[in-house]
Formats: sequence, structure tokens, C-alpha cells
Amino acid sequence: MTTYTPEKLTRDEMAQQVAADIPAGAFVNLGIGQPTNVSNFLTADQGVTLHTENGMLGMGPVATGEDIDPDLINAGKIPVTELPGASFFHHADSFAMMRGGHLDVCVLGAFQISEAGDLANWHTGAEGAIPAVGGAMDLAIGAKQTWVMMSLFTKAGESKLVKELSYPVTGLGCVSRIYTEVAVFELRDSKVFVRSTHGVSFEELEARIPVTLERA
Amino acid sequence: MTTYTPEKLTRDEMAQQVAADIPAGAFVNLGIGQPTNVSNFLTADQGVTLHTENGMLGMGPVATGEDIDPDLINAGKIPVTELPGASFFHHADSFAMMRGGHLDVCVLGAFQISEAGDLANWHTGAEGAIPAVGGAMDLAIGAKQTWVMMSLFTKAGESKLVKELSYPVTGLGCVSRIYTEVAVFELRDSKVFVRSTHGVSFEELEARIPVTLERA
Amino acid sequence: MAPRIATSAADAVAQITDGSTVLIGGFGNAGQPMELIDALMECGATDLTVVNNNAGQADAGLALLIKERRVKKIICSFPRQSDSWHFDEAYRAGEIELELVPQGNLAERIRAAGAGIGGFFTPTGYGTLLAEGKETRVIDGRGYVLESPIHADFALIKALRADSFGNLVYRKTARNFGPIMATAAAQAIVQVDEIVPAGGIDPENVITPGIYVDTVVALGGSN
Amino acid sequence: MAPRIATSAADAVAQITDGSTVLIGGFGNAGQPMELIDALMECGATDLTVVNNNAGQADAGLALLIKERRVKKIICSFPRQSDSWHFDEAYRAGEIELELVPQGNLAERIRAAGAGIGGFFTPTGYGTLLAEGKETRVIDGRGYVLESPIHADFALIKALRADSFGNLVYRKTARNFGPIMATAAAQAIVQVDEIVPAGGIDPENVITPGIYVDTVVALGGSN
Repeated sequence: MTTYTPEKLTRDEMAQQVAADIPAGAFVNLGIGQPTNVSNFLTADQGVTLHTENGMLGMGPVATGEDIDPDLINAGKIPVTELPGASFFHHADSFAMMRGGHLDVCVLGAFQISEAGDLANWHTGAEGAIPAVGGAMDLAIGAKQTWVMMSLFTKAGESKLVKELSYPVTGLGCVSRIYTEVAVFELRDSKVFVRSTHGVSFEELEARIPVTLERA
Repeated sequence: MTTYTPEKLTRDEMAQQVAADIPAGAFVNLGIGQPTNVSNFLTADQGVTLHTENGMLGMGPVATGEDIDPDLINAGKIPVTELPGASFFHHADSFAMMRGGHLDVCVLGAFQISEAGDLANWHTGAEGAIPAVGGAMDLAIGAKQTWVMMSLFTKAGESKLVKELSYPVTGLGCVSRIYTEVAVFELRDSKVFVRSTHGVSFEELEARIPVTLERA
Repeated sequence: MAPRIATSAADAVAQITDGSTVLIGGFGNAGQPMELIDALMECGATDLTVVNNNAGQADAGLALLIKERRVKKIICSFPRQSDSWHFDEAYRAGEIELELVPQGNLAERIRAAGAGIGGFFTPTGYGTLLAEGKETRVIDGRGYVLESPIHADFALIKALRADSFGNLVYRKTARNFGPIMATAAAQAIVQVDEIVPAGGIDPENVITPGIYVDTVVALGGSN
Repeated sequence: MAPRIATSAADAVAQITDGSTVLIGGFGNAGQPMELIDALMECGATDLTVVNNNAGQADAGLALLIKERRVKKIICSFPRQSDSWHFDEAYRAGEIELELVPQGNLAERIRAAGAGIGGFFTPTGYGTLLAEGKETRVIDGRGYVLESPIHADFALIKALRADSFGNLVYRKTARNFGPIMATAAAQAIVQVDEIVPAGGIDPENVITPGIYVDTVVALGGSN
């Protein structure tokens, strides 16, 4: 059933929804930007272990004050803390962990997503732009599930959920869930299911998005 | 110059010659069997570090009495000791170290060696024989230099140094030096140089070996 | 997820079913998960594909599994030993399939499975019988063979110590295949001497991160 | 061979010559061998190919090497940052060549060089711009790109501590690229806080075995 709430989701509410959906005991990588906020809504009961691709499992909250250690940072180069049961490893081992499908969930931002689950989030393809990829392509295809958090529309009002990508691809067919301020989508069997809408009706959404939507 | 001594080398003398030729500070893997004996003739001054492919650098002498520890063995499954500055690592890292060309010298036994330096030492190819390779192929092609210790002739009196292998190959073009009881050979530039003879003359050796020999 | 703490070796291996591919750690007796292998023997699973450096020794562990014809295929580097009589007999009778792999390729293929690598070019074995039928390529003047990953359903591993998150440390040369096998199996089952609380292993010294470990059983130890 | 103990960062990098390929460790500031990079700046070597995760930040270290046009080519995953103005300028002027590599492929290519692997099939980047011109293959239904090893003449690495045999331990996420870069360079040059006698690092906890380390310089440390 596609559920409905009258208000758009705030960024915190989006993060809260993602956090609630992460299975207990999961190993999770939260991408730079909005996805990082998800960690603030994970509960201790969930027993989620955070991975950072620069070589650590068991990452704790952002470090403050005297806990700041320049040798202990996350992929966004922000000082963080370590939790009991943490482990450190080198870059090849860290990306082997990702590429080998050992992480349960990875949460990323996106420029565009196609109905087939193709992800674009590394490069606008704009003339003169300097390309930079970092770990985006590894993250996109590495985890068992790749989820995206984004606003559904560009500033110009265009849907970021599209039939086919116009931006350069990061990974093919990798996205299975999309969290936006107006709707949550599940992508499976080459179809786009609308799990919930927020501040818009299913029909309004259908009218603004160039892909066929299914009720969940 | 090809040197000469009137007596054949004993096994210990062969091991002593190999040991003396190992450069100071080298990282060395000594194969199972005769090559293991080389370690008894390495001097502390040489500062040679021994590698064992089951995951250790800095291997010490064979363990005896109370020093025997079932978790500390060499590739021949013999209990050994560890020296200060040793390190342990897993099998993929250990063979990466070999395959990546980080060991200076590896010393092996052989069934046959061709004049091109092809090595046969893993399989007789005999009907009904159960094949087993272990680390032989990794060792053969891994080190910067692969040296062989063997008796030069089979029990039937045939030369093990041949034009072309009749036994199944272990590694192509990998052997650069051969220590035998009657001669020491250096293989380079597709030629076989006789560094020394022991109990036989260069001419007698030429008569018994089916490859062209060069004076060193 | 924190690993399941099994109550016994039998409990630890209870999920292994007929037809499974099982990686078994150890080099010689060092790192050999003998109690888990014995439990596998007792649990009755058959039609197994086993990956181990050897093919069983004397009248114990893997050799008994082979004796009882529970292993349809073995992938190993060194099956022939003075005391590998059960393998020898099964092999000569045509009752076990052997895939012989150079030891370093065996290790790298296991690592590749855990690391999501689809295949790799290795110089080991190039030009030999063990490369027959495999794709080869000369790269920068050197010959290489294309080798594929070895994925498995289960890994049976012996480590020294686990914490409650499944982080592992090993002991000396008993480490050998354990860390890579843990990464290549859908389910890694580990016997340890002891389990300590989270925080009981220095994060700098963890050899196998707990993410790779599914089941742990503490059996005490001789060390 | 025990590594050479250099007397200063300048002494440590003295052998680096024009045209060298240099791996530089670090992710952000963690593990960045800043003193060695500064010494490389001072030693005058030019026409360098540099491999690093980034392409220099602000007005220090690698950014200055790029500013002075001493780097002809950079292989990295993330050149564009808010403070990468020297790279941006050189790149827009066509005065530096960029080979952009996904971070995990960068790490695996460095590891492959150290491990004697001639090439490997990776799923990362398949179907993207960064796979253009590269061999691809579908294996068991999944797309892969063939990537090649990155060999280097030198690696500049920061570790926490070395023993006199060159065995290294790192500190927390400053480990990052150090261990794999040490394996992939003909000469690994390492700055550490301190050098301890052989036996001063537990063999179980060594992260980089001394076989990979050629030159060590102790510079004290802030920790």
C-alpha cells in the first residue's frame, strides 16, 4: 500500500526514515553529505556497524573537542570516533570489503536515477568541469543494497528520477530505494514502486515524473 | 674463469656454496629438502632473512624440545623458531610477496632443467602418479633469482641438465644458477656457463651433458 | 551483525547441507579447525566440494570425510603426501574429482572471491600443464594465466581469539588461509580458544574484521 | 635487507630523479607524508608522475609540486576539491595530465603491482566513462572492466613506528594507502615518528613487513 502524509519530509525526517529501514545488525556505509545525517537517527538497539572506506569498521559519532584526532577521520575527512569492536585496515582491504558485497547497505546522494536503477552522482558532464570520482563508483556497485537520498526535483523543477540518465553513469542497475522529500520509491523487477508520498498525491507525482509509477 | 677442485662436493659443501653466494641482507626462500640445509651455513653477518610461504618472514632455526610450537612451522611442516624482527601474514599476502618479485633468492630442488632455464620439479608425469604442486610454481617464477640444488645425474646416469625438458614444466626460463656435486652452472643470455667443476674436468662434463657449455 | 555464538562444534556446523562448497583452513596441522571438521563428519553432509591446501592426512579430519566418500571434489595444491592414503585410494578409484591449483593461485583465487574480483592474470603456472585450457596472455613481455575466483558456501576456520563482534586474531603460522577464506564464504564458521568482549582486541591488531564472521564457537585451547 | 636509516627527510628522498613515478600515501591529512613531500619539493626532481588519492590541497605539499609544474601526470580518484586551486589551474591550462581512477580500482591496481598480478577484472566503473577504451567482460552475468597494475619507482609513506628491520605499524585511519603503496614501489621511503629495535614490534601486529621498506627516517611525532 502506498501511504500518504500531508507534509513534505524535512531532511531530518528523511534521515530518520532511512535509519528506521536499516536492518538490525547491518554493516552500512553512509556517503558524504545528507547520508551522513542518517547516523544521528540510528538507535543503539539496532546494532548497526558503520564502515568508512578510508579503512575502518565501527566508526562512532563525529569527534569534538579533545576527542579530535587527525589520524581518525571519515571519508569526508571529518574527525570521528571509534567504538568498542572497531577495526582498521588498509585501502585495498577496505574496498575489497565493499566490492566483495560484504556491506549490507550503502546510502548515497544522486544527480539522477533511471527507472532501471542506474545511478548518476559523480560528474555533471558540464563543459570545463573537472571530473572527480572518489569512491562513488565502488560504493554504488559494492553493497548488497544501494539506497539514495535526494530531493526529487532540480531547482528548475525537473525530475531526477528519469527514464534514462542524461548525466554520466556511476553504476548500472544498482539503486533499489530512493528517499526524497515528497516520496519514497522502491525499484525492483525493472519497476518503480511508490512506497509513500508526502505532501503530494500519487496522481500528482505521476504527472510530474517521466517514468511509470506503481502503487506499492 | 672456470675453477676446478679434485673432489666432488658433499651435500654440505653444496649448501655451503649456495650460502656463500647469497648476498648480504637478502630475503630468501629455501625450498623443502636439500635447500633447507643452506640455512645451516648462513652466517649472522650476512643478515639474511628467511621467508616461509605459509606466512612468515624472519624464520629461525628448526625448533627442538620445549621450543616446539605446533602453530609455528615451515613450508615442510617442520616446527621452527622466530627471530627478532619477524612478521606473520596470511597466505594471499605471502604469495603476493613471492609473485610480486620481492624475494631476492629462492633455492629449489629439480628433476630437470633446460638450457633456457626452464625448470621441472613438480611432477614426474609418470602413469598413475598423483600430481601435487604446492608452492613449486609460485616459487619458481616469483623470486628475483631462482637457484637449483640437485645431483647432476639421475641414478641411471642421465644428465638432468637437458636441451629441452621431458618432464612437465614448473616454470619457464626461471633458473639462473645450478649447484650440483660435480659443477656449478650459471644460466644467462640463453647460455650455460660452467663456474666450477668438482672431481671432473670441463671436458668430461661436456661429454656427459647434452647442452653446449661455456667457460665462465 | 554480531556473529552467532554456537554452543558446540556440532551446533556451529549444523547449517552445512549436502552439496555445499566448504573452504577449510589450515596448513598442515597449524590452523586446522579439527573440531569443526570432526563435527562436519558427524553432521552427515555429503556431496561436498572441499577447498584446502591438502587432501587429508592419516586417519583424521578431512581424510575421514574422503574415506567415507562425502567429498565429491577437492580443490587443493598438494594432495599427495606420505599419509594421504584415503585420498589416494578414492582418486585411483575415480571416486573423487581433483582440481589441482598452485598454492599461490589458490590463495589469490580465494582472495579474489572475497574482494569481488571477477578474474585475474597470474604468472604462476604459465606454460605448464595446470594452465591447459585456460586463457593466457602476454603482458609487457611476461606470460600470464587468467584465473577465476573461488566462492564458497561455508568456511571452517581456526583462530586464536574472537571478540563478541567476531573480530579475529590468529596465532603465528596458524593464520595461513584463515583470513582470506573468511572473506570468500557466504558463511564463515570459526573455532577459537576464547571469546572476549568487544573492545578486547586492539582495533589496530584485528586480522579478520567481524563483518566476515558469521558463527563463532569457543572450544578452549592448548595454548 | 634492513632499510637505510636516513638522517633527514631531504636525505630520504635524495635518490628521486626527474621522470620518476611516485606513489604518495595519505587520505586527506591522515597518513600524508608531509615532510617527505616537502623534501621532494626542495630536491628539485621534476617531470614526475604522482599517484595519490587527491591532487593537492591549498598551498602545501603536493599542491605546491603541481603549482611549480613538477608533476607532468597525476593518477588519482578525487582531484576536484574546494582548495585544489593549483591543480585546477594547471589542468585548465593543459599543463598536467590527469588519469582519473575510481578509488577502489586505484587501491586494487596498486596492490596488483605489488602482488605480481598482470591485470584484473573489476566491476567498479563498468558501463561508465572511466571504462571507455578498456577491455570489458561479462562474467556470470555481471559486467567487469580489465584494470592494470600501477607500478612505481618510489613510494612516500607515513607510518607510526618502524623497527630496525623496517617492519611498520600505522595509526588508525592514517594507515590507508601506506601498506599497498609500500609493496608497489621499487623503493619505499617511509617517515615515522620513531624507530625501535628489532623485536620492538610484535610479529603478529606488523602491518607492513620490512621486506617492502627501503628507507626510513624518524621525524618524531605529534602523537
